[in-house]
Amino acid sequence: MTDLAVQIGPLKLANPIIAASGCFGYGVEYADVVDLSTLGGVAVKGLFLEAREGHPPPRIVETPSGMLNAIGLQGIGVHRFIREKLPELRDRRAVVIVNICGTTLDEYVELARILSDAEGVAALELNISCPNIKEGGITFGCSLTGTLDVVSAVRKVTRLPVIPKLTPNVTDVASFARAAEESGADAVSLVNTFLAMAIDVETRRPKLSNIVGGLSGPAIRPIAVRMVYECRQAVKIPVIGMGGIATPTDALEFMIAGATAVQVGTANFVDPFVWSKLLDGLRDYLTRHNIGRVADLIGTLDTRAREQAWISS
Amino acid sequence: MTDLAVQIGPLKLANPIIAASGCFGYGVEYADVVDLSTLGGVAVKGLFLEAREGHPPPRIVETPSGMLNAIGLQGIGVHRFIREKLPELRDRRAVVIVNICGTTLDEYVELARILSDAEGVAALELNISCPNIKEGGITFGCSLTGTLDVVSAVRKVTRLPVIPKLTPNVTDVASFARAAEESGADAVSLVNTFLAMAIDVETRRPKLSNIVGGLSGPAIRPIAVRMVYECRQAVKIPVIGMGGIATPTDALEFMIAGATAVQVGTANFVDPFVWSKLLDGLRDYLTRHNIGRVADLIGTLDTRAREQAWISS
Amino acid sequence: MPIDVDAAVIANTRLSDEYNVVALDAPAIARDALPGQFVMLKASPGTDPLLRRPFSIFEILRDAAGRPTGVSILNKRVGVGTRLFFDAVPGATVPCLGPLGRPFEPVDRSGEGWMVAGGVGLAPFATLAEALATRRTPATLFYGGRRSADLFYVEFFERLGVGVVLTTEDGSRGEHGRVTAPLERALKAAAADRSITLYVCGPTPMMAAVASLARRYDRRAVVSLEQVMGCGLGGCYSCVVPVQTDGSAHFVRSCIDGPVFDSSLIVWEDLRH
Amino acid sequence: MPIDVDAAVIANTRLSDEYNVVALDAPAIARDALPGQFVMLKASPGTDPLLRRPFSIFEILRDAAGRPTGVSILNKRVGVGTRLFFDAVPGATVPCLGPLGRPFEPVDRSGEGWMVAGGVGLAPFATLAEALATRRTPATLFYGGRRSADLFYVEFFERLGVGVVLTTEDGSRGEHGRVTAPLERALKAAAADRSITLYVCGPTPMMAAVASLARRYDRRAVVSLEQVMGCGLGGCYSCVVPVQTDGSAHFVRSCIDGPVFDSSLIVWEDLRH
Ligand SMILES: Cc1cc2nc3c(=O)[nH]c(=O)nc-3n(C[C@H](O)[C@H](O)[C@H](O)COP(=O)(O)OP(=O)(O)OC[C@H]3O[C@@H](n4cnc5c(N)ncnc54)[C@H](O)[C@@H]3O)c2cc1C
Ligand SMILES: Cc1cc2nc3c(=O)[nH]c(=O)nc-3n(C[C@H](O)[C@H](O)[C@H](O)COP(=O)(O)OP(=O)(O)OC[C@H]3O[C@@H](n4cnc5c(N)ncnc54)[C@H](O)[C@@H]3O)c2cc1C
Ligand SMILES: Cc1cc2nc3c(=O)[nH]c(=O)nc-3n(C[C@H](O)[C@H](O)[C@H](O)COP(=O)(O)O)c2cc1C
Ligand SMILES: Cc1cc2nc3c(=O)[nH]c(=O)nc-3n(C[C@H](O)[C@H](O)[C@H](O)COP(=O)(O)O)c2cc1C
Ligand code: FES
Ligand code: FES
Repeated sequence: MTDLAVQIGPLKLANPIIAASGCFGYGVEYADVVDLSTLGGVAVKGLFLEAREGHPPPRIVETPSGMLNAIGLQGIGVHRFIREKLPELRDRRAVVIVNICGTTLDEYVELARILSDAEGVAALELNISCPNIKEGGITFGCSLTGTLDVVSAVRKVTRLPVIPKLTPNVTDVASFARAAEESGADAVSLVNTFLAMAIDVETRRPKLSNIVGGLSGPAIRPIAVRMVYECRQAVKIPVIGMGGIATPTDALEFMIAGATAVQVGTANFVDPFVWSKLLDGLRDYLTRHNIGRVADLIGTLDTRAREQAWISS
Repeated sequence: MTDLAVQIGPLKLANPIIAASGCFGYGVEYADVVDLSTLGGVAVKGLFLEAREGHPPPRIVETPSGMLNAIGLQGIGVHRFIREKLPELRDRRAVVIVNICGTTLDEYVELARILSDAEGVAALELNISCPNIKEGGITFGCSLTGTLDVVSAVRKVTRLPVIPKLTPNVTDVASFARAAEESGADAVSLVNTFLAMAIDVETRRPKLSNIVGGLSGPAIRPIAVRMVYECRQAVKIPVIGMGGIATPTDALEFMIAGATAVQVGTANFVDPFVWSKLLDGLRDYLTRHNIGRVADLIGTLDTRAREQAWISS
Repeated sequence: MPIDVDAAVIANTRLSDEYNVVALDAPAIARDALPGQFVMLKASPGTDPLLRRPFSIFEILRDAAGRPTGVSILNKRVGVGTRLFFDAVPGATVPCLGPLGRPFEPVDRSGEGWMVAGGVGLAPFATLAEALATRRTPATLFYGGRRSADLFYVEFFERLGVGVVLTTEDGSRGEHGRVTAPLERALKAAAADRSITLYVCGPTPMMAAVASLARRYDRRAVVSLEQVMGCGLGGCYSCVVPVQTDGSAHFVRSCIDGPVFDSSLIVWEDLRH
Repeated sequence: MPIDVDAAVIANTRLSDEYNVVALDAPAIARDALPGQFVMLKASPGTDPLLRRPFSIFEILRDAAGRPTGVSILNKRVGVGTRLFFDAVPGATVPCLGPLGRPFEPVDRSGEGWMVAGGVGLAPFATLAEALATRRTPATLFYGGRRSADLFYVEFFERLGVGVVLTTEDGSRGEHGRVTAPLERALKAAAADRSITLYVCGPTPMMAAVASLARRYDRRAVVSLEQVMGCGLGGCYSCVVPVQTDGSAHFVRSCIDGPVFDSSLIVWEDLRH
């Protein structure tokens, strides 16, 4: 028997496969294609205090092995989420990770307070890395003090596991992981999308109404794996890795690089039935390599041989 | 008649299509598949003062719509280049852009001095952005003062156009373009590759001998276009754009975003005959849109409509 | 409940240098599909192109005994993915997710169904016409294309007893001009006591024009919108359209709350993709 | 001078569940190709997989009049690209760049050519055997595979008058064991005054073993190396192998300075890919 359980701070997940925020709606949309209780967790769409309309279409554009999105965090706001979505998620025994976004520090704190009192929230993921909104969000995520401030402030008001989500649009992502750890985060998740753009050369206009958007999908995977590897060296808290995961091999690559759990976003658009394939693939791999616990894979990248090679050159 | 000429500081190029450094050998390797004089320019493989062996294989690995490389700047050194390659490049009337790399400031200066006295060098591209060597290179490219120092120092010793090549592995690439402009650069080129890695999950080893490598190819294009667009807003000197260009549409996307010229790297591996296709495609586009001069396209992205959209939301 | 099947390409029938019909072996999807629903198809293995493409279910394929064996799509070549489907080889497999979306509600014989199609907008109407025929509901198809070569399956609709009104922009077949012209004359002529429902699918400007005709002549119109779709299941919020809900306009996901909408609820002036 | 042609797939002949032969319509490349040269093939349109794949030119295809019409490759399914070639459909087009690389130099009839092939390493020897036959050079093929089902084209070589020595690791055909065993016996037995040249292609460890046999028995051996190749034209420096040049070892590009090398110049202990 293979054991897929992993530990994210105080939170134990049945398996390391989590639905990534903004790529799985509020979870309930997918209830009839996947049994939500079989997932390690469900990170719901980024929530603000209030409802938001988001950006006008076009909101996505396909790119080589990837996609850009500028949804603009359309959402129903935290109150309607708690009233209308959380009960069903609870009934379906989903491990709910709420992804929260603020334009101010107080907004993050307020959201954390409200959600700490709501029944059925397993953890808070702090979205300080969304490239698609002009104010707030990424402005915290791109400054070390901003990251420190948000995480510490939220830490003070909640007992829920706090997971700041880091942006890859920085020079040294590991320093942000360190800042998060110092300010009391239980884990960090990365990567959010890469700020990017696409132009329609016939009209000479941006392909997205928001001009710029976030790049996700297999295209970014090699950069994301490197960043997870760097963060693994930098901090002791668990790292939740994501960026282009579509196959069991991809998920294993992140775990071997140092991820305790992984999130899957864009791949769910391409194949909403990917979840069981990922879980079966993990089990097969563990059996094939007779490894008892998936947790034993975390950060086991063997760089010795290669470093030798390097030196011998 | 369409006019493809563009101006890079004091240097006039017959067209905006340049072979990217490290993707075209020393140019001479391609002399029998493409007439080198038909290219806007040829950026030769990165050169150090001395010859280098580079990293042992595996040196490349394919990724979704991209590739990682960790060649480690194997090269013959500047002296053999001047003796053995430059004369043939001159004979073939190639516009030679020499890409130089140093581990110290003095090395960049020394290289610039030597190449300024060599006949047939059109410009110097300062590689302060190679992610594949431990010392030097990117350490300059990732710090503003480092960039200032290298560019100013080289500027002092040469009359050749100086083109620092920027790394995308930073939070705010535009600030580096500004630093380059302030310290006397004639233009900036970007992007170099994204630091990334890939793991063989069966052996749990890195796929590259150097563990990490640089991501190039279509996968990175949307990020590179965004960075060129940001630099265009930040500086007055020409921006040379690259990153995943494989078709005329891709090249046009960069020029509309603000690139005065473009470089093509990985696409040359996939199709060494890409050059005439790019040039023909540019001409067709200009004719179709009856635009007389390709230079009139530079930075003509129309964001009005979209900004309206954004406000109306 | 949608399912995903690796559907074998049974046939690829070229209708013109732009249009073709791809028949897919997908009994389970064919069994559940309702008129106006769509499928999400992956154009090729690998990750370029990455996303699936939405296609209306054009025909329900059946065996001799009438049992559903698969679905076909009416494909118009406009870009990367539709080009790959234009060149689809029999025997190749196409991941096919469906059936998806809110279907048309075929009116019963107490009323009339007028289908208004522009170009590839014909796609959802083959199955709707069958549904109307089984209900013995009087049906008319107003069908406009650029030229004669862009009009397909006319006999198919006639065989079902559908009255067909054709227009082409170059006058090479049917009436010269836009489909909205004969449609407006018919609306003007129709006695007020006839209960007519318009079903509309085509380019957005054409649907907007029909919507305003419906308003002017006070007829109900349902439209099938075509937004860029990333997932088809409500996960990505890429496919939103501005819809009047409780007084004000809100962005609504056209993949799960549509693609079929009551045209009077759409804020046409804000609609684009 | 290499050229790039959009070659139509003429035929895809399955040899086993792992091996197949893909025939490509490429007269211009076939005309110039020399034994041991290779082509770079793009496995699919789009950018995933992105890079071309190197394949030895297996056969030169000819029409009734003997005019070159194309080339074939012997493909072994090991990953993404070779799987796509394993499933290649006749009629599909494959971008084909070549001929590339330094060829074998077939010895003349004053000497003997001994070809040593491991698995798919057979690929470059069909054309070399023809070249030796036209020179009426005595030729032998030592050919090892995992099992009987992995040995192909034996009759082809016999028809050319090549002496064939087979080995399989499971003993299901020919001698039980590695190809190096009969080779060593033959080298031991061969009189010193015979001028024998070894031509070697196969897995790196096998080529290293043959290289050391050649050293021990003081015979010249040329090997065809298989490194991962990004471009095939000397542009990327991905394909380097450690070669003794002016006293010390240096990384040399196997695409343009190879793939054929004198085995005595290779620094085998540092060779890997
Ligand atoms: C519910 C629904 C049903 C549809 N039914 C059909 C059908 O039955 N037959 C058919 O041929 N097409 C149908 N479409 C449109 C079809 O999905 C698009 O033409 C297709 O996605 C374009 O993909 P591509 O890769 O060829 O184009 P791309 O290369 O991705 O883009 C090329 C051009 O097509 C435009 N485009 C992209 N997506 C759409 C879209 N969803 N609608 C219109 N234009 C688009 C792009 O903006 C771009 O200008 C339907 C769309 C929807 C949402
Ligand atoms: C000069 C030359 C001639 C060749 N001739 C033939 C031939 O005639 N027939 C044939 O079947 N193959 C030949 N090969 C090997 C062939 O190129 C590789 O098997 C192929 O590139 C693998 O591509 P893939 O997408 O299937 O594998 P990938 O999915 O890219 O990788 C799968 C596995 O194959 C390994 N691999 C990748 N490239 C090579 C390589 N160049 N050599 C060996 N293993 C590799 C990878 O390391 C990985 O473990 C030749 C290689 C060279 C350099
Ligand atoms: C359409 C879309 C919407 C997203 N919305 C959010 C969001 O609301 N909050 C967030 O933290 N990340 C959001 N993301 C980022 C993803 O959660 C994930 O970090 C990123 O897409 C990389 O993973 P992937 O390549 O598997 O998609 C979104 C991504 C996409 C594609
Ligand atoms: C194999 C390889 C070698 C490279 N070597 C160099 C180099 O020596 N100097 C340099 O400035 N950039 C080098 N680059 C980066 C390219 O010049 C270019 O900036 C990058 O690949 C992005 O462009 P592309 O996507 O068109 O390849 C190299 C890239 C590749 C793929
Ligand atoms: S297509 Fe993804 S939400 Fe509608
Ligand atoms: S394959 Fe690119 S240099 Fe040899």
